[in-house]
Amino acid sequence: MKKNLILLLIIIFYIIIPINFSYADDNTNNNTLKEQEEEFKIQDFINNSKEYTGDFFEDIDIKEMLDNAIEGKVDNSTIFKRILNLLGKEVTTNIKTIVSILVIILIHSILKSISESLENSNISKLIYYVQYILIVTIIMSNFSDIVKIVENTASNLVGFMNILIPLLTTLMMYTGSITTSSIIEPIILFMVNFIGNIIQNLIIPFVLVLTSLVIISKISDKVQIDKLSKFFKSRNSMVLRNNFDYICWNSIFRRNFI
Amino acid sequence: MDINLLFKIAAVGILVAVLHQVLVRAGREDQAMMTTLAGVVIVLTMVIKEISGLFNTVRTVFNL
Amino acid sequence: MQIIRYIILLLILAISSIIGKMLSKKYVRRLEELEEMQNALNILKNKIKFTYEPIPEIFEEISSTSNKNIGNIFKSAKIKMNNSNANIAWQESIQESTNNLTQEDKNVLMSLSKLLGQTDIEGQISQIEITEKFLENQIQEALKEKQKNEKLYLKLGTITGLAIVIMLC
Amino acid sequence: MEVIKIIGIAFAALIIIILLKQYRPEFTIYVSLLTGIIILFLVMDKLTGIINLLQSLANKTSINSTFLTLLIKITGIAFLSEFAVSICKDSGEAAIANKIEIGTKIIIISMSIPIISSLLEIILKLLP
Repeated sequence: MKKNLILLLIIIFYIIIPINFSYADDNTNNNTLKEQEEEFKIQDFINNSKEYTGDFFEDIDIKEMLDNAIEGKVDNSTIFKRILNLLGKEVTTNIKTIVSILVIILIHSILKSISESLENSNISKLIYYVQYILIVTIIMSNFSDIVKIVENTASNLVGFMNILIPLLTTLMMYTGSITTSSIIEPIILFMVNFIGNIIQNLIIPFVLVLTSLVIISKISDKVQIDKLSKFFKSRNSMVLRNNFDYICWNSIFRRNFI
Repeated sequence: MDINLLFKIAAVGILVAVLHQVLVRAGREDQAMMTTLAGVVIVLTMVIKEISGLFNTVRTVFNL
Repeated sequence: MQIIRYIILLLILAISSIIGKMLSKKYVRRLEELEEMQNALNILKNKIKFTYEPIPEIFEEISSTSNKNIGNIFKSAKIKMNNSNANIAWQESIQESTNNLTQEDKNVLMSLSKLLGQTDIEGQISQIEITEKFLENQIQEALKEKQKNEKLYLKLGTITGLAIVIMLC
Repeated sequence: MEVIKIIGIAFAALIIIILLKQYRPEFTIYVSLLTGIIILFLVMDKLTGIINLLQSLANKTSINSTFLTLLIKITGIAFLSEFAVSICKDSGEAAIANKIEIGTKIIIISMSIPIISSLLEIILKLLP
């Protein structure tokens, strides 16, 4: 009976204290913030980020958002709204492509049904080829701009990370976990750069080659390219999976045991 | 442009056949040959008119 | 409108079958005239042998007894005899006559005219018998042709009429 | 309803062909040709309906219409050539049928060259 009483006390005590703690030194916080700001040159970080995120967050100023975040009242509703309609822009383009693909397939099936009825097979086979090529051209045109988008997002990310990491580590340094930051800092930097580069100039071209191979293999079943394309595909996915494991292993393992 | 065209061709065919038979029995082979040829030519012109009609419609339909 | 078309089509059919009938009739009439001519020559022979009448009178009687075409030949021959000799008159009358005899028949008949007025009775009689013999052959040939062609032209007429009708409607 | 008409015509033609076969064999080709034409005429307006549907669908989406018109042209050509080929095969002239087939195939390929070239273009554009 006595033991769980003490337990209860601890829990209550535990809930009360953090609340008043935050209220207590509210005003002293501001000036320390200002000093830190000049010291860590947060300013150039903000300018940099603005350059990247300029077109996405027109109406939200990063700096003002950052100050709010520091004071603790983060109003992320505007961000969500922005993200949503950003998402919307992307989704609408995708939906349009999907719809056009659907229409193509519909037309293709109708024409195929007409041409299939032709008794001699080779003319209908020919028509199938032409229609297949047509569908591929249209889909590929969409695919190529998607790949373009992926490419420059990757490069943006890598650039963005390069800027962010030193800032983060220095902040960690000052908040006391010197050892962890000193050890993690090189690894993370290396990792980010390494993986970013891998993705940019290894995997994306790989994907491109792979897709073209797949197209060509689909054209005529007699051509043996599809085995090759399957091989490429498996290699590709394997590489991506390794990267993913590498990142997870590093971040998780490092944090718990070092 | 309908079934009666079909019957017309059948009728011409049969008539030409009968005519051929009659002429042959009457001993005039050459004239019999001539009438068959004439019959064939007449039917041919009729059918060609129909074929050209078909080709035109198909051309307009598929805007070839 | 439809009825008029059908009437016209029926008309065409009727006309073509009539043409067919006429063509086939031609053969029949040719045979009859040849036989008629044969009788007339027979009468001529008998009259010359027994009655010693001059040829114009005999032609007159024959023309009155025999039927239209043959009669005309003899009548026109008699008239022509007034201003020219019998030979020429006979030939002209045969050529001009409108009848169904073919050219061969006319040639046979014209061979008769050669001796008509010149030789004595026996010569003329033998001449007439020769032409009758020729005429006999003509008749046989005409008979054969009639059998062959008469039905043919009849059918031909109706069938072509039918074909034309079908073609048009 | 339309189907009954087509079947009716086909049967009538069949009977006529059988009838004509012993008298005049060469007329059978005409009759089969003509029935083909009559039946195609019956179906033709349905076909125009389908093609207009396709065209309106294509206009809605962003597909450029040259491809679609090309496709419809190709089906048209195949349609006609198949008509001729089956007639030739029917009358026993397999050689001619083959020639028609080859001819149409070449024409179709020559017409679809722009498509193939555009495909290659896109693939090349894709490759890095």
